[in-house]
Order: sequence, then C-alpha cells, then structure tokens
Amino acid sequence: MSNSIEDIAGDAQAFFVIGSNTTEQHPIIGMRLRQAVKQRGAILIVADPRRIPLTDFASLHLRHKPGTDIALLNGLMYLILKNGWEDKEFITSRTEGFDEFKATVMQYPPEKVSEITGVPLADLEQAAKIMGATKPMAVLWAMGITQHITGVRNVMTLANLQMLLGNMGVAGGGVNPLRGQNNVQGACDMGGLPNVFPAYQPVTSPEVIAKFGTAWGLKVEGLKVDSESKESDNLQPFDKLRASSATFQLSNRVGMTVTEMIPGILEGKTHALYILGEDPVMSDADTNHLRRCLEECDFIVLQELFENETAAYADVLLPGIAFAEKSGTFTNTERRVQMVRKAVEPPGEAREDWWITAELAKRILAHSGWQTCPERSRRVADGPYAGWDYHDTAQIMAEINALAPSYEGITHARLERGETLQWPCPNAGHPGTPILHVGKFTRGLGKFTSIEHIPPAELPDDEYPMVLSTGRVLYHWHGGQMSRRSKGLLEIYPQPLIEVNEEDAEKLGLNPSTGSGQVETKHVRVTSRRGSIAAEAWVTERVPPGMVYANFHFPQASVNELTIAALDPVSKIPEFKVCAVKVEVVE
Amino acid sequence: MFEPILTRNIHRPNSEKIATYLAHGGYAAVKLALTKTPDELIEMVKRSGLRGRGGAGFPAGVKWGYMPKGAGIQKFVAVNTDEGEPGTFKDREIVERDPHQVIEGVIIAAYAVGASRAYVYIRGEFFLGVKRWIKAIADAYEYGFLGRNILGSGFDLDMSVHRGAGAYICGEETAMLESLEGKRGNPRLKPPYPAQAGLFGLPTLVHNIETLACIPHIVERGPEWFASIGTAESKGPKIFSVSGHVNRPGNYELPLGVTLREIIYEHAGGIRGGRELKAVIPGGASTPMLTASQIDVPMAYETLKAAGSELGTGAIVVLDVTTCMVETARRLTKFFAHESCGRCTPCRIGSQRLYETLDRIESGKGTMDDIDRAVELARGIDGITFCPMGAMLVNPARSAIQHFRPEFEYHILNKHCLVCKSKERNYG
Amino acid sequence: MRNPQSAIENPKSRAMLLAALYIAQEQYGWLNPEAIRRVADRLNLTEGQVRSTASFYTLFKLEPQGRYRIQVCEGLSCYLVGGAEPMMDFISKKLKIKPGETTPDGKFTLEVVECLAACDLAPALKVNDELYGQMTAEKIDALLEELRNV
Amino acid sequence: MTVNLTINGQAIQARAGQTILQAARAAGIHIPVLCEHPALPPDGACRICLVEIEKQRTLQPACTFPATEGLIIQTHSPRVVEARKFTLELLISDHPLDCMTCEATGDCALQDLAYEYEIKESRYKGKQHNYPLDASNPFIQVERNKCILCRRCVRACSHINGVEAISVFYRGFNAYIGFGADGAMQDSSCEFCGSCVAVCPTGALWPKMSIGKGRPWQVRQVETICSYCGVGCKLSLHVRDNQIIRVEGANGPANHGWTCVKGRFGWDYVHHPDRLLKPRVRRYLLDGLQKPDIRELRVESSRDKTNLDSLVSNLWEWVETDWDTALDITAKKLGEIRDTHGSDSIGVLTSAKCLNEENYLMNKFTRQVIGTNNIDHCARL
Repeated sequence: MSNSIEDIAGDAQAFFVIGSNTTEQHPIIGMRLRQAVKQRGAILIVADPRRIPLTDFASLHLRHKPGTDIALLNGLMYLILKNGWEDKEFITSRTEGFDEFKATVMQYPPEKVSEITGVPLADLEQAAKIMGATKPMAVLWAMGITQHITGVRNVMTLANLQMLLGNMGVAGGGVNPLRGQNNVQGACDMGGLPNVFPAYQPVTSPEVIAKFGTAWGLKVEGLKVDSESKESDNLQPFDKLRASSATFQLSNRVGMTVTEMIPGILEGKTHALYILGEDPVMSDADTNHLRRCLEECDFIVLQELFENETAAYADVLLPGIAFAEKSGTFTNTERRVQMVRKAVEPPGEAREDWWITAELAKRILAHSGWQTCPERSRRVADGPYAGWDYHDTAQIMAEINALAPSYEGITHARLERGETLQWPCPNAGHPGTPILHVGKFTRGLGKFTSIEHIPPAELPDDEYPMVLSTGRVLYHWHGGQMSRRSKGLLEIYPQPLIEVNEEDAEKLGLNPSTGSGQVETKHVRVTSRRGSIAAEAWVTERVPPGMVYANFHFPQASVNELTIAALDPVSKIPEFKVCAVKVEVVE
Repeated sequence: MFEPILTRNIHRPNSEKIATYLAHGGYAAVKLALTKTPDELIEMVKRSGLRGRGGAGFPAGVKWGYMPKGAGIQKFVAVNTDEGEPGTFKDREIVERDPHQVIEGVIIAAYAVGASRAYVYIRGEFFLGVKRWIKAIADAYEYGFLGRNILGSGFDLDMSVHRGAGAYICGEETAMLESLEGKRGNPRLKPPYPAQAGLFGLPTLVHNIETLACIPHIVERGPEWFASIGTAESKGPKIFSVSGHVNRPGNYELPLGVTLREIIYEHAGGIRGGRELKAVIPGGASTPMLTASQIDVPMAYETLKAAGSELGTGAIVVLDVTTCMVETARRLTKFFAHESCGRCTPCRIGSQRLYETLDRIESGKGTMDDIDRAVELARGIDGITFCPMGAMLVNPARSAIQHFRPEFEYHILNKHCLVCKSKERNYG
Repeated sequence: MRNPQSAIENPKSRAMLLAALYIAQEQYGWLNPEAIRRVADRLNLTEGQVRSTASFYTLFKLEPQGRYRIQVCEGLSCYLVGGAEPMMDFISKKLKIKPGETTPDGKFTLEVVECLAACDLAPALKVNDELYGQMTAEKIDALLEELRNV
Repeated sequence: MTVNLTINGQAIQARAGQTILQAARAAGIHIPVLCEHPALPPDGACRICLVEIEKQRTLQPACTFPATEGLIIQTHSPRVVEARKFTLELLISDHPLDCMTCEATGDCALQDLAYEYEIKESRYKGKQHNYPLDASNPFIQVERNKCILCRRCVRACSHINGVEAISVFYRGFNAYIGFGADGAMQDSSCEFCGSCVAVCPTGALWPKMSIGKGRPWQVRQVETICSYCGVGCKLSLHVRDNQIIRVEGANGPANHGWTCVKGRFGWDYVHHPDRLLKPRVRRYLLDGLQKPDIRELRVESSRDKTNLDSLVSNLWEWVETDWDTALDITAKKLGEIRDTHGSDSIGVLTSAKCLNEENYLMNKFTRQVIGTNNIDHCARL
C-alpha cells in the first residue's frame, strides 16, 4: 500500500474498491471502510462482478464482467478527461507520458466500455463524476485485480487513474493493494522473490551482487557479471566450479516463480523443492497438472505445522512452529513491521523455522566443504554475515538492517519500545514512512502508461458456457490448513459452497438451498477443461447470472482443480479469476 | 359563564368537517397571519403568555424564538397527538371533532418559524382520530390551506399523519421524533433540543395539539385578549379532562386558574352517589395527588406547583372515599413500569421494583419495610433518569404514601384493604 | 455469510416503518417472520431493525391474533368505575380464555391495555380499532354475541 | 480552544467539545462508568457516571454532558455516591450473584463497581430474569441473565463492525438484547468479529472457547500479531499452562483493539492434535533406497487411502525420526541434487506465513547455500 490504513480510514473522502472482497478478506480494513461510510459519510464505489457484502455500503456498485477492469478504468478516465476533472497541476508537475496515455484512453468512449464491461452508461458517468469531485479518493484492490493475465496492466491502470486525479502522495489517497497473508509483504521485502534480494535489490545488479557476495562470505573477485552469461555458466556442478577457480557465486539470473518452478519439474528443470509453510496443492492453479508435477519431483522437503495436502508428495516433513510459538517480526499490508512474540512452547519436537533453515544451511555447507570444496567453507565464513550461527531472530534482524536499506532503521529494540515503523525506514532515527510518493515518486516523475484492454485467456464457449471465479470466504483462510483445524470456524462454515446465481439455478433445475422448496439442498458439479469438483450450491445474488464462484479452502472440492494456469507475462500470476466451466446438477 | 374557545365547535353537528369549520369563521386566522411577518407572529405568541399544554408548560413563544431563522434551512413542525397520560382525553376529542382548528394553528406556526413540512404524530389507538386527521388534511389541501403557495402568499406547507403504535413514552417530544423516524421510541439526549436538531437532525418545533389549537385564536383576537384569561403565570383557556368518581365525566374548557373545587362540583356534577371526596389527581396520572382538603387550589401552573403537584395535562381524576389508595398507586405505577422504554437503569428496574413493592403491599404480602423501600425507590429514581419519566413515575406512589400512609400499613398488618376490605371485586 | 440488507440507512424509508408494519399486520393478521422479512426487504432495513422496532410498540403483534382483538382498558379511571380486572374477568369467563390468549376458533384474542384515553367513557374497551365505552355486563354480552355471529 | 472547569475543587482545562468524562479522564480524575466505552458513542443510559454540577437541578451523566466554561463539578459528593449506590443496587437486584463460578469474575465492571461502592446485596427484591443460556454457536455464549442492558454490544455491532446484528427487543423491564430478527446469533448478519464480547462489561457475552479455562489473574498476556490476513492486527494472547485460552484484540495501529472472527476465535489450530511433533522421512530414505514411483500410489490411494500393501506404499510410508537424521538426509539430498543438476535445479518456496527473519534466511539459504534465485512464495496465489 502506498498509504496507511489509518489515513485511508480517516482522511479518504471516497473509496474505490475494485477486486477486493474487503470485509471478508481483510475484515478489519473492511470494518474501517464501513465505519468511514457510516460515521463520516465517505463515498464508496465498489467495482466487482460479485455482489460482495461491501456493496451494501456502497453508493455505487459497478458490476463489470470478469476480466474487463482495464476497459472499465479507461472508460472512467475517458469521462474524467472529457469533463476536465483531471488534476492538471499534478499531471504537469509530477508525471510524464501523459499525452500518449491520453491518446490511448480516448479510444475508450463510454458506449464502447459499457459494451465490453456490461456496466450501464449512467453508472459509468456517476462513478466518474464522484471520482472527479471527491478528493482525496483511496483506491484499494486485492487479488481480483492481480490474478489475471493482465494483472500487472490492471495495477498500472489503477496507478494511471490515481495520477490522473492527483490522488498520489496525499493522506486518504494512493494505490493500495491489500496483501492476502499475514506476512506476504515481509516475504517479498525479505527477498522471497526470484528477481530481487531483500528490499527489492535486483539480482541482476552487479553492485547488489557484490554487496551480498561480500556480506555472505562468497568470493566475488571472480564473479562474472556479464549479462550474456550462458546457461551452462550457472549449471556447472561443484567440481567444475572448483576447477574454474571461480568458486561459488551468487546467481545474477532471475530465478523461477512458483508458477514456473513446479511445472519446470516435468521439463526437467526442477529436481528438488524446499517448501516452507505452503500448500501448493491447494493454492496453485490447475491442481491435476500440479499433482503430476509433484509426483515427478526427485525430492521435496516440506516444513509445516500439519501434514497438508502437499505432504502426500513430500519426501521429508519437518515440523515447524506456529506464530504463537515464535518471536520475530511480520510486515503488514501497509509496510508496517510489528513484533511477533512467543506465547507458548511448541509441541513435541517442533522447532523454530529459522532454526531448521539454519541447520540445513550449516549441514549443506559442511557437507559441500567436507566432500567437494574444502576452501569454500572458509570463504563462506569470511563475510560479516556469512555464517549461520543464530541464537535468536534479533540477530537475524540485525543482519537484515545491514543489508536491506529500507529496513535499516527497523530494529527489534525500537519495535519493543513501542515504535510503529513502516518502511522505508533508512536509519535508526527515522520515524518510518506512512505515505509513499509524497512530493515525489520513487522514480522521480510518475509515469503514465498506455494500456489497452485484453480479454481473459479462456472465455466461455458452447461447451463450457459459464465463467468461474475464485477466492476465499470470511471464515476460512487460504488452503484452509489452519482455519479447517479451528473447530468453531469449521462449525460455522463446514463445507465448500459453490455460489450460483438464482437465474442459473432455475435454468439448471436447482432449488435454492435456503428456501422451503420441494427439494432439499442440491449439489452441483463444476467442470473445466482441467478438472471437476462437486459441492453444495449456494443460490445467491452474490454472483451475476452466468458466473459461479468457489473457494479453495477444502480439499474435497478445491476450486483450483478447475483453474487455469494462464500467467501474467510479467508477474507470472495465474488467471484465477476467470476461466470457462460448465455446471450440472448432481442428483 | 366562560365562553368556550377551543371547544366552541365540538358540539356542532359534523363539527369535524371543513365546511362546518369554515362556516364558523375557520381559517380566518391563517389569512390574517399570512399578512404578518413571522417575527410579528412569534412576538404575538410570546405576548399571549401561552404555555405548552402537553405537560411541561414551556412558554410557546420562547420555543418559537429558539427555532433558527433563515430560509435556507429545512425546518419542521411536529404535532404531538400521542395523548397517553392516563386520565387525559382532551386531544382525542379535539382531533376527532375539530381537527381543522389544529391544522390552522399548525399552518400559522409553520409560517412563523419557516417550516415547510409538518408531521402529525397521533396515538395508534386513536383510529377514528387518524381517519379524521387524514380527511381533514386532505380537505385542507383541497381548499388551498396546505400545499404550494398557500392562499397566494408564496408560503408552502405539506402535512401528513403518522400513526404511533402504543407507547406512552412517545408523548415525550424526543421519543416522538424517534418514532416519527421509524425507530423505537427511546427519548433522546438533550441538548440538543428539537429546535436545534429535531426530526432527521433538523430544527423542529414540537407542540401538543391543544397548544396549537390556541394559536388561531391568539392571532385573531390578539395576544392581549388571550393573556387576559387566566392567572399571572398561566394564561388562556384550558381543557380539563375530568374522570373517576364524578357524576359527569368529560372535557371542560375553563380559564386557567379555575379552582379544582369548581371543576369537580360545578362542572363535573360533583361526586358520584354524593359520596365524600378522598383525593384528586389534578394533572394526569404522573402528577402527585392532592387530598380533599386541597381542592380549593386554582388550576394553574404556579398554584399547583405550590400545592405540591403540577398542572400536567390538566386531566383530573377524582377519587372518592371508596377508593383504595394502595391499589391506585399500584395500578398507576404498573402503568409506568409497563411504559418504561427500558433504556436507563433507574427507570427500567426501578419502576418494576416500585410496582412490585406496591403489589406486595396491596396483596397483603408486604412488610413494614416495604413502605420504606417504596419511599426509597421513589426518592432514588426521581431526578436520575435519562428522561423526565423517572420523576413522573414515582409521583403516584410517593404522594399516596405521603398522604395515606396508614392505608399502606393497614394492608400490611391486616393483609387486606382498609377501604374495600377484600381483594374480591364484583362485576356484572 | 448473510449480509445486512442495508448499510447506509435511508431515513425516508426508515420513517415509513411504522406505517409499513401496520399494513403488514393488516395483511397477515400479525407480524409473523414473513411479514417482518417483507417489510425489511421493502424498506431496505434489516429484519432485526424491523422486529426490534415492532417489539417496542404494543399495537404490533408478534404472536398470532384472533380475528377480534378485545382490548380491555385497565387504566385508573376505568378501574374506579368498576372496569379493568372485573370486566376482564367477566369476558375471560365468557370466552374461556385468559388475557393474552386466543380462542381455539381463532375468533377472539383477549388482552389488557393501558389507558385508552376514554376515561370519560369508562369503563372502556376496544375491539380491533373500534372503541366501546360505558360498558356493562349486558352490553358486553350483546357485543360478544354480535361478533360471534359476524 | 480550551475551557476551564473545576472538578472536585481542582481546576482543570478541557478541549472544547470534550465531555466532562473525557476532561476528567485526561486530568486523571476517576469517574466510574458502566455503559460508556471509549470507542463507542456515549449513551448516557446506565446512570453510573452521574456527577453533581453546580446550578444543575439534577445530577448529570459525565459521559454525555459537555465540558463548558466555568462548570463546577463534584464526582463523589454524597448525593452522587447515593445515586450510584442506588443504581447499582437496582442492577444487582436483577443479576445472578454467582460471581464465584461466573466466567467474568475478575473481569467484570459490575463486580468492580459493587466492590467499590460496597454493595453486597440489593434491598430491592423482585422478579429476576431467567432467560435460557444460549450456547448454540461455537464462539459466543449468551447469558442474558447477566446482561445489564448497557447496549455496548449494540453500539459496537453498529458503530465498530457496522453490521447491526444486535438490537434491543421489547422494552422496559422486559427489554433484552437479541440478534438478527431475534433469533440465534449465527442466523443473523453477525460476522463473529466478537467486538460485542470485547466491550461487554459483564459475563453476558463470553467467548465460549475460554469457558473454564482460567481466571484473569491466572493468565499471562502476550501481545503479538495475528497469523491470518495481511492487515496485521495486534492481538493479545491469553496463556495459561502453555495453552492459549483466549485471544483479544490489542491496541495496534492497524486494528485499534478490534479483530475479526479468525483473529479472535480461529487460534485453536495452534493446539490441534494434527500438529507435526517429530520430523518424518519416507522409509526409502532411511533404507537408502531409490525413490519409488509414486504415480502408481496416487491411483491406488485415490481408491483407498489406507492401502499400504504395495511395495511402493511400504517404501513411501512415513517414519518418524530425530532431527539429526532428518536434517542430515535432507542436507545430503539437496546437496547431491545441486551437485548433480546444478543450483537452478532446486526451487525454494518460502512462506508468507513465516517471520521476516525466517524469510530472510530462506532467501539467504537459496542464494548463498544453493546458489540460485529460484525462490518464491504464494504472493501470487
């Protein structure tokens, strides 16, 4: 998020929530949106194909067709420009690329947009009018925007909108993706990505490689930093490395994303997986294909709390520990780093996840050094942060402070003193940064990008006539490993439900499960080109006609059996939010 | 003989009809008022000395003066016809028999305070009243007294009827506003007062219908004429509802300041069966009762206050010597406990406990401590409740014990009543 | 799983609530759950808001009612002239039901009500919306007979 | 703008717009409250915070009375104390005095006030409510007999979570708190955020999972961050005998003390019997054999999960082992695969559920130890 929950909840005069089922997925932000609407009359516009609970609080619900976000947004910007509601001062002083962008947007008159999105003209006009008149407006989104083959383009279009309206760098404005998991922000910040080291330092940068190579005790003199390095350069086994005296290096090639490395198994690229606290069988697209991949993998280590669905494919299962059993930090969706504190001892022999990783590192390094490369282990020990002898997470954080510039000032000691720090926090005296892009964008001028609408990868046809979209529900979370093991949550929401519109239900001959109809609840089978699930239907207006919605919380009917692994070309995010299915009643 | 003012029409045939009202000079006051400025009208009402007839007795003109000035603000007039005070039945008679008199008052008041919308809140039980109001308003529209550009003056006023649904507390002005907004009738916090933030949060002038019925007469005959009726602090005519052990129960319109004795013995025909008077509730169930020795008190705000009671709604309930005072207190307290909105602790639980204590005494199950408990409860509840209900609900019990304590003791000691000797009642 | 039907309350539609409840009660005989739900839907309120409000007012009935609701005033003035409990007991015996109950044929519901503002007509009772004053045993008998035969 | 007032003879300043209660609190002057809660709009209903104000005929509630220039206020005059005692005695008269076994003992505003004002029992006897206990939902037990109608829950549901699932039904002494259309909580629009429980001053609304698990003074509270979504709500874990027994929202910048259903009630997975207690490895690894072809197993297991008769099944069965064995096997296998197929043949999935520090180590492990950038996590999923 460019802004903070606090300023959005307190200062935004309007909210534009698109592709975020906020009250179910980020309930406390949802709560605060509802408070803003109810208590201080903030205006809420929701754009979502589904009638999510938040629409009850909205002045306007733009119910656009799945996968038409760019057309919708371009259409709104067309109207804003046509009426002269853009922030001319902001555009002139803070941005570049406006003219080209404008030329693109002007290709999206409301009639055309209405046709593509299914949103009535009057709603488009009203939304544009609100946006033009009500400032600051905060834009919030979640996976409904990013989980498309146009995910990155969707996000850039939203940035265009906020720059156009001059809503960047102000309290109550900004572009605010809501992060789905408790520490997904932190995992990204800490280099849990194939293209960047901690704090988004690119793996392709020679300076960055030199920095980490030095810190981590890797010999860097012999480092080849030419971008033309051939594939074989990185595939050489240890003895070759030793023979070439180039020693062990940091790779300067962008690695594979999860959506590439697992399919990479079948292509012979990936031979082993080390999985920490994840359950790809539940959370990744196209489960059938995913299973085939995992079956073929040479070796899978899974470090988890439970024997999750992926454990069936794992060779080693290491018992990690839960949040209540460990101390350290999480970073929330607003870039706020907060202390996690140990409350209870872990059960059995389960150990801190950092301890397990460090032990594995030590053993692999020792193994390598002893067997193949005696010099290397010394060299690794040379750097200031080369070793793996950690006694607590504060010590690890000190290492992060040294290597991740935006985290430099965020120490356990400051957090324990009660300081609430949002990165960037570049030094020990820095108060943190609640709002990004104040006065100036990180890159200098904000860049408008010209973006055209592209339809989703798989659209309904005669054989698979309906659209499927996916997500979570309030009472469960992600693959459900935790929430399904909470007795109460399971009691309230005990089984997967597939949302079907009333019209479709009637066509299918499905009786509403809530009514006192002749037939009791009915089950439906939903089938895509990739798989099939059957579960109870929830006949509801939440989904529009022609669309069904299901979640991935329950292994007996996980929607990811159906989803398509069509990826955004940049972010490699699968298009979870749109695929074609057919629906039948199960007797 | 006092010439009726407010009730002058009610005995005519078809008195509720607009034709009847017009035939007897109706709506002349509106025509006159529309030639005056709002400030002149407010001044007139101030000079008339008119005080609110709903129970609190607040000077009407001052209330009008509290309404914010200016055309830019949406303002309302809310007409209180939620007559719920036991013993009171004057509003029902006015609304059933002479609604146009009130409409005329509403139009003048709305014009004076700059309101363009008036709501009538009528007690749900008054089904005939509802029908009469609806018809009267429709007729007033038809004759051009309501709607756009009333009588060519450029003044607009819309009016509609909202039916309550059985809640005494909705007679309290802020509870009535809540109810008008479609909510539970819980009184609101004051301040803000309705004149600042009333219905839908906008300035609202709230009046009982008897108050509004006085307005046309003040406009027509002048504030000085009005102020010449009554006493120093209580001006104008008042409708007294008389019921209980009198020969002729009914509404009697008399000038404020008339003595209780005169009302009971001259107008209401004296005590039924020629029995001896025991006590009088002078202003509705929530006012402290007076003993037979106090009936020479003039019925006016200041004199009743001095006598330890209040004018209230002017509803007089006459109790003769056959009346059990314990039962009277018990019954009235039960009413108030039933009507508590339940929001604040002292009223919600206190009214129930006070009723239960009196019920124990009445049924012969009480102890001498219970009398003290009842007194303590009355003292405790009074003055600490959210709305004035607390101060009102304790009056029957407190005044009954104050004046007739031996009767309470008798109930406890003898396990039956001093007056009726037995719990058995006969009927039919 | 269940959404509130309204979030941003529309004061104008909320203000219609009491009137809507009267209409619903007229249609259904009492405010049964379906009546509550329909009022809520129509006014875009939650069922809780509707039922909570209805339960505040004694004229709204949340239990099934007989065709004729006999409401006996137990106000002080009625009591003083021999009404209230004695009148209630009398009718109770005639209809063989206690206050708050409905006759098995669904014809009569008997209930106690607070002062009807008809103290001049005491003892008083109401049948549905109709007021009957200065009641005596004979008049009650005649009234019940008339209603029975309607 | 500030205003000057005098409370208990002490001159204090208040900001214009503050209530007497807010001004007193800021000055460190104690005024007892019951229906008031700092996060909720004041109601003025319980009448516990009444104070005596010069020139005011009646006592006034401090929670709603505006602090204005020149007020002279007594917070504990004899008249005030008498009124408070009276109100408390009324409340107690319709309250089960089962403090010995009540869950809320030690965490009950009514109990604290009764203690403070030395109310041992009520002299005002009468009907006591006897509502049935509602324990029909898994999270919140409703014991209406302990409700004091402060309406904090009603206000929290409307003002904090915004769903209006709680209302008052009927009126007067018969008024009670109900859910939805006066049915079970789970049939209403309730989202089980538990804000009502958090603000309930007595034991009327109680977290069901915590019943019988410990008294406030037996509990250690640990402030941490929720393990579910990315909002980062601060939680207070109540711990007794190495068990979480209750979770409350703590005052973090993201959540201001509120939580959602998962944060407040979804913590029991931590103590679930399914938790892995020891490292496990497949038998083939212990036996030093080749990895069996588990594709065959999947066909079988989809028919019968318990079928372990086949050779594949036997080799593929889990064996619990000690850390050294498991770590050595894992290190060796990863090392071998790296050496055989190259660093980029290994993929690492770090965890969006784990600590920053752990994610950092996974990043370091991947890049330093394995030598690849094949690291990702489920940010995309």
